[in-house]
Amino acid sequence: MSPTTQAVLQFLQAYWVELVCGVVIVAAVPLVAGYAVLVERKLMADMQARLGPMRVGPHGLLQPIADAVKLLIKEDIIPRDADMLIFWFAPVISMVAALTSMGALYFGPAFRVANDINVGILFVVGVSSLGFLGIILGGWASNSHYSILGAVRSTAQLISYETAGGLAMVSALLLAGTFKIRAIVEVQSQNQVWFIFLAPVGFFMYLVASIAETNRAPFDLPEAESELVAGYMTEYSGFRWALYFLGEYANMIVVASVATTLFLGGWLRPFSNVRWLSWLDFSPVLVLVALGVYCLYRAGKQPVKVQSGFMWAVALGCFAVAALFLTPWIFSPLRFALPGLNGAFWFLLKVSAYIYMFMWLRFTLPRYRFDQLMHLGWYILIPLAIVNVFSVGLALLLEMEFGWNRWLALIVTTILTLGVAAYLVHLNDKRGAAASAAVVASDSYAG
Amino acid sequence: MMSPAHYLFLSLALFLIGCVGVVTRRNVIVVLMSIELILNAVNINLVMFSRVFGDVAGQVFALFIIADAAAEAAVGLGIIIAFFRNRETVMTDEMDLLKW
Amino acid sequence: MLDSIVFYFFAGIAVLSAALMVTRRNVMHSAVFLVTTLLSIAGIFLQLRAEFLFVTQIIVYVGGIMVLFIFVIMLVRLDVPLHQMRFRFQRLVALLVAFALGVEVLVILLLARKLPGAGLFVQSTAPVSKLPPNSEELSRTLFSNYLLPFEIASVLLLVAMVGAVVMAKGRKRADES
Amino acid sequence: MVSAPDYFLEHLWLIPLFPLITATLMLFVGRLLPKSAVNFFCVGSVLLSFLHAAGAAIALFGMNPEHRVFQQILFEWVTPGPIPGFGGPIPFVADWGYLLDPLSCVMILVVTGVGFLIHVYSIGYMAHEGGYYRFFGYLNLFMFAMLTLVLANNLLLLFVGWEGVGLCSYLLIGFYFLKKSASDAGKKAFLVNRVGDAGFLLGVFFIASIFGTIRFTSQGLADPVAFAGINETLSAMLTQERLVYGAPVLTTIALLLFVGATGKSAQLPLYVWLPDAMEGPTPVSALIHAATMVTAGVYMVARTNAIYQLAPVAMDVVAVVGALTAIFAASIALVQNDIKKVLAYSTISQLGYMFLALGVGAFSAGVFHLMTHAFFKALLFLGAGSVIHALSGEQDLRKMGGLWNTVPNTSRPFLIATLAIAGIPPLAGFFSKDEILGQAFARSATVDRYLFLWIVGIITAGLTAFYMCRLLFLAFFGLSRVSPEVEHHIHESPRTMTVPLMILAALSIVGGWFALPTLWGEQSSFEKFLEPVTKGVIPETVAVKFAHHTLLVEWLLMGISVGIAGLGIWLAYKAYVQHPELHSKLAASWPRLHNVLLHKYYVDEIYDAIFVNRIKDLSVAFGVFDGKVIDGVGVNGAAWLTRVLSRMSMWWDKWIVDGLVNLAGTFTRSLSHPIRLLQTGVFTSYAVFILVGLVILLAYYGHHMQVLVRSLR
Repeated sequence: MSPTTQAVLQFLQAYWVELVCGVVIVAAVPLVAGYAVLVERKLMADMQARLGPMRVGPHGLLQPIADAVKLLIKEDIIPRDADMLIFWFAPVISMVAALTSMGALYFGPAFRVANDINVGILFVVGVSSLGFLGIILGGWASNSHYSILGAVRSTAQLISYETAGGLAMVSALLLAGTFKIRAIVEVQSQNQVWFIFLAPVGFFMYLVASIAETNRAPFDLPEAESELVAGYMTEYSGFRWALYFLGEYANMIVVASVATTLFLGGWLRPFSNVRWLSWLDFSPVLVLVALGVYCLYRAGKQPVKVQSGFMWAVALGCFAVAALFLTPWIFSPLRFALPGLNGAFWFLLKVSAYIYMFMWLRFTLPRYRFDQLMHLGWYILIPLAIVNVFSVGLALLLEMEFGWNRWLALIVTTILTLGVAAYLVHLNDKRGAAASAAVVASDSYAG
Repeated sequence: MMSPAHYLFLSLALFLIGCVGVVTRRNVIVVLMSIELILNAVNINLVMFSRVFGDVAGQVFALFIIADAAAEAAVGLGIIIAFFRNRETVMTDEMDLLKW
Repeated sequence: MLDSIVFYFFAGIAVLSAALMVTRRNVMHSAVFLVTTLLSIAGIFLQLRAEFLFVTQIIVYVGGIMVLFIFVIMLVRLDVPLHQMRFRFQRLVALLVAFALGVEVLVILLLARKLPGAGLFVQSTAPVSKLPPNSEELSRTLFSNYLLPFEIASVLLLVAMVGAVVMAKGRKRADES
Repeated sequence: MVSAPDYFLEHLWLIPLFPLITATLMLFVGRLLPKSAVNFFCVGSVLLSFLHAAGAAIALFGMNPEHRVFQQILFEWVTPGPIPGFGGPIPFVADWGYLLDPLSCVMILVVTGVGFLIHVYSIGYMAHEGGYYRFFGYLNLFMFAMLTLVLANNLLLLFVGWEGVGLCSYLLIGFYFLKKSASDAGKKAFLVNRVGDAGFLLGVFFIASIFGTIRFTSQGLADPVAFAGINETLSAMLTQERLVYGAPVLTTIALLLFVGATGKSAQLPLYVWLPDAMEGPTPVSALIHAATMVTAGVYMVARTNAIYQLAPVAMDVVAVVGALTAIFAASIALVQNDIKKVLAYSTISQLGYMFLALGVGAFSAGVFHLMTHAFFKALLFLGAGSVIHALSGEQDLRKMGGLWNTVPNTSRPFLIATLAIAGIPPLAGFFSKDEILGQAFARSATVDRYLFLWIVGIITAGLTAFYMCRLLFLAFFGLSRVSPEVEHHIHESPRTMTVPLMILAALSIVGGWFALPTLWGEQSSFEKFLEPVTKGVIPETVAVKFAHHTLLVEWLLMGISVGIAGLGIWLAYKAYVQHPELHSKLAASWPRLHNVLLHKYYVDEIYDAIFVNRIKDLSVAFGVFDGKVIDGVGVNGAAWLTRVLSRMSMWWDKWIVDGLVNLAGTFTRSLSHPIRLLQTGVFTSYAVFILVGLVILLAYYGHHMQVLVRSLR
């Protein structure tokens, strides 16, 4: 056979896992995004004492698919004065950025695209930060005031909060001592503690920053429909709009995964080193079985035959996956796959919990004013993040050089950080609204 | 098998393009961007040679150059904004206050 | 093999988009093409196994500097069509000079092939996992031998930040007062 | 711990200080103070200094009668230095010191006592006036100046007080400075006083250059030799025969000083300012222009009596001037209609009496009359003020009358004062005036030309009685001629005004009883008290001494003076109460004389014609000279010259200097033109230059490399 084919075969042999996982992810993200939308609407309905989508499929379970079809067959309008090239290009950028950044993530001990690269976390952050190039370019290209305003806003916001978020991550990275994602999780398992407990301030700052980075409420000013119709997406429709949408949700997944990896102990199950809790390894199976049983119960109540049938199908699917999780326990040769499966389960569980928190906050909190947003970013979060980095470094110094107990050191420094936080907030309150408006008018562009 | 020459030629090409941009474009922003391009061309060389000699110093200097580029971009753009506020233009051939 | 494929891919994108960047009329297009150039250069860094620089390139250049550029482009309202270049003569001179420069450098490079020590090769690639941890090495060197330059660079950045802020809002203050 | 009298003597300097402090207070922050505070400070300060004065007086009485002198030098004021004098330069020093001897003791008692009463009176009188604090500030400043004057231990310090009282009188006469007449009167007083002060100052210089000291006496000082006094120096010079009795120098000095006295005390040539000074508020007239300031001249002459006693010619001049002034002013006062004017002229004539006394050598009699006059004249003025107050500002006698019972608390004291000044025993005026007349008469025994003085004095006494009673009758008796609109709110003055009246009435009753011993032919105790001051430096000269005449003569003289006073009163009663139309008939029967008197002998007009207008003409001439010659030729000519010169230099600058500069400039520019073409200011072109440089560099480098490669082949 020719050397070229040989090379190709070699390549496939070397990188088949990467290829498979990549394909899976690229395929899965739209689906997940769609159902995330469904879940969000359901949640909103629940919190507002409504039912939410119920028509398409039982309990609107097929709603995402219907939406996807609608978006795909919708006419793709392009404004006359729009800048063709960029207008076409921009949504792709944001989507691609999100997907690419997923490339370096670990969704489980084995479930990853790129093998553990030196600068994994940095890669994720950097590439996901490319996403707003799409936003700003799209806003500029569609040549409309709403769009450009939304674009400028989102960019300013992103820059401001990326700084804070990055510094918040640094506190965890200091504790981990490496950029490698796998290594980070392993450090957490060796220390038998998640970094959220070691660096709580960092975690919460990263939470705020990540909400802002994903332009979600209460920081969803770039697409604040009450102010500028849909922000940078005003002129978009149909598939490009869908791309933006997917990019946003993919971004959410990315930040959630990063938070999980850094602070929530990645794919580790709770108390992973406690022997007598190892029965928790069965929890995926149990959960899936419970879900299936519930679906059967609901199937009995469905008015229409088709729908009850569908519920049956769902239940069977659940049982099937449960079985898949169960097989390693049965066939010892498959035992090697066990940690991978469990890890994936736990990881996705944490990620969804994180995203659930996003939604929860969105339905709970009112929207910020832009100058308030900028104020929070530049006058509280960034200084606080810097102080936090210093305090964590100080804690490590105390531990390594002066042999303090790590917990003691961290508690002391955390209290210090919180004091600074209280002072910053106090300062901010002292600033009058007018003054803040004036300050922000110049700062929102100084980003 | 890659030889340093490849990288040298690449960086040469980028460098020349950057030079042309600097001297021919009238828009200060584009000029600044061309300068960034030139800096990157230099970076390529540095990184390549650090790779060749297995010494990280080259990358260190590339890092410094990137930092410098950031600083330069920030200041340059600040100047541009201030200038635009005063003169409503960013064209190089209209920035001739130095002319006697 | 794979290495050279990657290199030519990125190099081609880099040169092409660089040329486009210089020649486009629309500034925003130039910016976009510069972004692609920078990204491909980052790719070349990665191909040279400088992961840290690769990420730094993406974060700092694409995530920071280019955003600034695009921002300024929006602020200074340059989507109005640009009128014709006025000084063709200088442009001609510039092109000639650049061309001469290129020729000279080419000549020098060709001559250099005959010098002793020429023809050394870039070490061939090992699988990524086997590589020395690039960022660790880099940071070790940076914080040991090059500590002072590092500090100076940080001061430089600080000064640049302050200067940028002052210049960008100095007129505003004048209005307020 | 000092005992009480010592305390008062040691703190003599406090007496002038109190009013000064409050005056400063008023003039700086008075505007901010309420009236009550102003009253408290100003009147209180005067009361304080009165108490101190009383204490000092008691302490003085406590001393041995031979040298009842207390002198106190606070600090050296004009540092010693040689001044040119006859016979080479002589050391001269003026110190800020206070001298308390019987004379100044009497003075400070009068000043502070009467002053205090008048302050109290002013509270009521000025209650409704603007500038309250200003008024009291001036008054206190005046008190300070007057006390400095009477307490001064040398002529220069006395002159300070002298000018100070002049200033205050100027300020207070012009107190209603919005009234043109008031401010004019103030200026007039000031200017007329300048004439006198010039003489006084000359006298002081003479004294300084001749005696080498201006300190009155060295008694009461630790080291009499070091601190020479005028009296001591004088006696020393006499004993050394360097001066003789009646030496022309002494006469000159005495006359010069007397010129000052005429200015300040309104004697004959220079009396014109005093009637106009009545423009000021009545308390001011009472305090300054009746009781205290105008007597400064008398005090000064009495103070320097040692010199006068050695200058008989000057003494005669003083006496004659005094006598003439007395009768002159009295005759004017006969027909005046403004109540205050009448009192002003009577003041002048009384001052004339005093100078008459001084002139005939009865210094103590003069001072005695000064004191009593201070009492009853102040009382008269205050009463007049009270009447004016009651009639809401009416001053014309023809619009008064019938006030006897409407303002009882004013009219009764006024009656007493009138009788006192008219010389009815046993009131104060009788004794003092009788003293003077007696002395004059006694002098005529030795020097017969003094008989004339005595006759003048007697006539004046009659006139005085007449016009004072005229004033009394017109004001208080007969039918009321008050204009109806004023009529219905005639009101008795408040207590603050009437109480001082009563006190002064009491004083003008008992004030003269010092002289009771004269009734049985002894020396009056007042004279005894003043003996140490008035005895002069050389008893055995022909200088005037206390005249002894028999008790019979004494009583005779008293009878005559009382009789003539009674005559005056009777005539007045006839002319103004019994036949109110009589006096107008009299005026009609001698119209020319009446006019002359009414117009005060046209003195003001004469002065205007002789001095004032001439001075005006002179100043006009000066003005013309200034405008034409100095401005025209001097200033404008200089300006013209400057213009011409500057035009020339401008031409030079423009064409020569600048021309050279521009030449250099054009030269440089033409040279640098090609380089300038490179400097486009467009930085892309600079970038091109950089690139060109790079090309050249690389070409050089490449060439060398080629050489290197060749060598390797």
